[in-house]
Amino acid sequence: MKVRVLVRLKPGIMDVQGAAVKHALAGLGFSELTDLRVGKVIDVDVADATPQEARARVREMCQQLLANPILEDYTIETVDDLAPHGAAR
Amino acid sequence: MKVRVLVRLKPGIMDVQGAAVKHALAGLGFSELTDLRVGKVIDVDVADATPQEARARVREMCQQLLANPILEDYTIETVDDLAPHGAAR
Amino acid sequence: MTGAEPKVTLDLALDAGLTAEEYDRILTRLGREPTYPELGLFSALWSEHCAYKHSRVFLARLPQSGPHVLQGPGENAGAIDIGDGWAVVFKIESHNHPSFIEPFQGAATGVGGILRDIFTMGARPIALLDSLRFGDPDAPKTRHLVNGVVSGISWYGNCFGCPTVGGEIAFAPEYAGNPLVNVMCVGLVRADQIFRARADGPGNPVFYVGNKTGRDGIHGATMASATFDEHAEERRPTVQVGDPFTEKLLLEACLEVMRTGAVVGIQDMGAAGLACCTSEMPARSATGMDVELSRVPQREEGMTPYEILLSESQERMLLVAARGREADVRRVFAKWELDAVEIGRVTAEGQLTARLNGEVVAHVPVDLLAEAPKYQRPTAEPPGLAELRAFDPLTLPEPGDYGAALVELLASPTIASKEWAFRQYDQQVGINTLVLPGSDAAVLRVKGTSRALAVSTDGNARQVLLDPRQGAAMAVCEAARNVSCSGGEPRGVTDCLNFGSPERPEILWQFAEAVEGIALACRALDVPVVGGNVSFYNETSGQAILPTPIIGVVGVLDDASRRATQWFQAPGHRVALLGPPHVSLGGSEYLWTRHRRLAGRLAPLDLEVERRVQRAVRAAVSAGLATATHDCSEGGVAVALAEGCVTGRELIGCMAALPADARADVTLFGEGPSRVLVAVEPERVREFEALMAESAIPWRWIGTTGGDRLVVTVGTKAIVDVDVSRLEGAWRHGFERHVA
Amino acid sequence: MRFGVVVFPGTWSDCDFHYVISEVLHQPVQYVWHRERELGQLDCVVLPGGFSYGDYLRAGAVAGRSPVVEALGDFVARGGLVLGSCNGFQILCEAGLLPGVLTRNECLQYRCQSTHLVVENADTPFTRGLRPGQVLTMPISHGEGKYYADPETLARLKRQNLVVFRYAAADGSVTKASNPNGSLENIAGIVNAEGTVLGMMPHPERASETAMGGTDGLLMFQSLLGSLVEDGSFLKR
Ligand SMILES: Nc1ncnc2c1ncn2[C@@H]1O[C@H](COP(=O)(O)OP(=O)(O)O)[C@@H](O)[C@H]1O
Ligand SMILES: [Mg+2]
Repeated sequence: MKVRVLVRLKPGIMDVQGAAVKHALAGLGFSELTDLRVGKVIDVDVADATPQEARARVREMCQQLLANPILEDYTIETVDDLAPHGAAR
Repeated sequence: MKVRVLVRLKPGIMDVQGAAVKHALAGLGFSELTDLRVGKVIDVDVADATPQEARARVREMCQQLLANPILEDYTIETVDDLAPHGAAR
Repeated sequence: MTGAEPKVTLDLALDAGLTAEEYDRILTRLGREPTYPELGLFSALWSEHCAYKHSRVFLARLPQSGPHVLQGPGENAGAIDIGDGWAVVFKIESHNHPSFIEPFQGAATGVGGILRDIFTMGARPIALLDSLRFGDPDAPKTRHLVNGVVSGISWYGNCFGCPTVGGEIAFAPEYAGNPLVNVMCVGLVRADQIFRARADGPGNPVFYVGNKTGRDGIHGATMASATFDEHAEERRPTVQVGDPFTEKLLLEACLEVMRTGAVVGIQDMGAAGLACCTSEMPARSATGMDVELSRVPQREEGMTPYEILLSESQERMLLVAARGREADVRRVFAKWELDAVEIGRVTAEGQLTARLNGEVVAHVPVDLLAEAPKYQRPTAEPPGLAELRAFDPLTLPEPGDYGAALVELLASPTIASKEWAFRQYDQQVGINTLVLPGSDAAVLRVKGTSRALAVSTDGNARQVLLDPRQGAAMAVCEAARNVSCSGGEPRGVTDCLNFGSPERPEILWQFAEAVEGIALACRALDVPVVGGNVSFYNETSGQAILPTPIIGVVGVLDDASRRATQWFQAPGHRVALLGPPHVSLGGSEYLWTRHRRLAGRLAPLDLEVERRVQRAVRAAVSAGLATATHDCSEGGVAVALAEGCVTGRELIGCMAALPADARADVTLFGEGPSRVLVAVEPERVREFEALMAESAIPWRWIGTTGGDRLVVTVGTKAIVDVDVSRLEGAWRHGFERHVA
Repeated sequence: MRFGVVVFPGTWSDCDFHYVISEVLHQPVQYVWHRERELGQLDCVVLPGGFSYGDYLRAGAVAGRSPVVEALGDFVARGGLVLGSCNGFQILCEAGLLPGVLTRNECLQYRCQSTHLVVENADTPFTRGLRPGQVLTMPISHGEGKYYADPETLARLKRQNLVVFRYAAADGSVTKASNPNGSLENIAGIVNAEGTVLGMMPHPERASETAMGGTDGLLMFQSLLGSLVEDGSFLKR
């Protein structure tokens, strides 16, 4: 079961890296960006699990290790969450 | 227009981060993972653009800066790609 | 054999980088056509990068032995005895091609490779130095490369935990298509516990240890043996990715397993990976090896024998253990959570036998693999060189304002402070660094002894272009002089020779002359070359880099507390200029910065004077007479004085007077060998004068430190009179301004 | 005083701490492997600098969940002292033994340089020999040293006087220019409410010998030794 975890900085936290990338893009002429933030995507493959089981396990992983609750929020996605033509792997 | 870019290492490239995280999770008892890879998610907000326009612009940004073509592949997603109940923002 | 593999033909061999004659030689020796994996073995091991085909005949000229040499060239690194039972192991390596393709990972894996060369000898790495060359500092591409390379070095070295204590960064348009990333590493080991890359004792087990094998870097060695063209981008899939964390574990595991006594020999899997180790190790021991490739830990599925043999995945070693001690090896690597898999045995037959699931896929004599043909190709002086040398810089106008000219020179990115780079490097881990980056040489203590090591890397390619023999000799002298300035006695040299294609006679001439120059200087200074690296084919679309030999010198201070740094310590100290008066604007930084000219003649080099000057400086430092010592290099005596004023913690001015025996720009900015500034406390002036008289070298007092201006009088005119804070500003921001 | 220096895969200041404690301070010291849970025989545990587990996910994240760090809870509850420097500080925060988190330097680059620290809390076993306002010189070496805590936590740190060091100028003034990594309010080191767990980004072990350019780090070790009272327990705040 393939599961995708998105770990992103919480809204209030300043994203220095994102700001730097946004600045660099503006320098290349991409000045239409109103916002840019950088986070992590963690693609995991969980053996022998239903989507529900996999989600639950991955949530535990996030709580225990993958995200730091002081700084980060996480979102868990499975294929279900993507539209049929989706860009998922 | 909100666009999400997923930047991931190309398949053959060693994922140092992913291997370390997988190992650490196994140490915490999550031994059911058959694979784990770490990439970047870049959330951008493009002013005044249709999904098509935004996609095209963001593709250019990926080619010029956001992804390192030697090491990384990228996927661009807009809200369209996510199912209605989706985990999108 | 694996069905998918192509049949080997002459065309395929040519594609693999072998010549028709070489292929013939293989056919004759084998008595049959090689298999596809076998062709891969020859292609990699007979590549220029692995085999030094075009350079070996010349390198034989270098002095390689001496009373302190414990290991000369031919092993993973050289080793020198430093007393008290300790030895230093050191070597310099290039990672030019990979760094151009992917600056961050290229530079990072360059650091990883040289670290392994050091710890595979049993030494703990204690210092790194990086010598870098880039194109025009104002080009956006250059900024991208500098940032990528510096952060790659920073990431790998810092994460691994070895301090980066020195190096250099210079710019010239010739490096635009081919930047240079040379990294030197120095390690410490007990003199009687050096390990070597041998496969002695038929029957001994062969272990694969470290990271898993993937498809990365296949053909790295062949790539480093070809010039770049417009298709360079297409070669990208060969890029390797570094893992400094695993390297750190590999270091600890290797040093620990060595202490158990279970290790017979060990070699790092660098260029040409497993193929290289399984042939070179037995070749050194007149044995053979029989390995089962399916046992090699693999990161990807379906790898072919060819790929497994030639992969250049990082952080791996091949280890030959003593039979019966397998458990020790497994236990130590398990502790560090690394793979250690027995993949075969040492044999007596002198063959490398590689199998896949028992079936033989390669069976080749190791001596044939390890002994590539040697070539002595024709050399010819480059046309136009005589003309270039004949240029007279005095035909150019003098600067109107000498103070402004000095400020401009200090701000040139080649001379200006490199702090922007080295503050990204951990300089202190290991708590040995007594002199941090920023002085002529870095100094590291040897714990448990009174001794210290001094290290420096240098090379001035402009001088080498104009006169390869003398320019290369001057590079040896400068690196050694930097070490001497800190108080260290030069003990050993490692050299990284970066040149264009040796198949071009004028390039090979540069190379041959440069090697000769290094040999002459090393003989005169009595320092052997114990290891090094040749990087040819540094060209893009027919444009070769400047001929760039980089010289690394390691020296020893018997008393670590008797050392010197380049900045003035206090006002009121007398400043002496040691060395001959000869200088020239030919090939100087001044001529380039101000007039964009690279031409002219070099000032003469007298190796005997050089030797005596260095001895005199060391004597002054070890007698505690020198409060500062600074080598005069790029920018001449004026820049050296300014650096004395601005590079320390406090700014200190100086009043200096120089004789008016040439045009003032020559006097101030002219470059010449064997010249050193020394500052002396007023109370010790007599003693110093006596020492100089004994040393039989040309020297003179030229000034006194103090005040907040640098004033230089030539003849009777004070032609430089600048506030030191203005000099400092130019020097401090001149580099960063271009790259940040 | 019996010291233990923890070794994680990827730690590199372990040898430096060991050297300073044994060769400069002449105190008994042993390495503690990261799988160890038995710390009873020690008075002070040092979590040194380095890149534990490569710091590949977040600095200190994996080490913060290792057996030895789990055992630190009990060790601290029994009155043991913990000093985390550099990666050690990151690990303490990740483990929740100290509040807040250390994030990527604001300049987005690694920084190895000398810094000045102004002492704010001289009422811990680690700083008892110092006085508030005193300026120390100590190097930093890290890529992720920007301290962050939410506003409530920050308010609590200040209310309880738990900020031990701030980055400062040579005269002790806390300025933006003297902040090498963008840390919240220039915070360089904090302590737990009991004063027994200190986390700091700078490297005291690199400033413990004249030959290494300064001995301000040694003052901290000397404070520690001075805090040990005869019955083997520590002076409480
Ligand atoms: N890339 C670098 N990495 C580390 N240190 C560097 C680097 N470049 C220059 N340095 C340091 O900066 C100082 C000045 O370098 P350089 O201008 O080459 O001096 P010199 O001419 O005396 O050799 C030296 O201490 C050198 O080690
Ligand atoms: Mg130099």
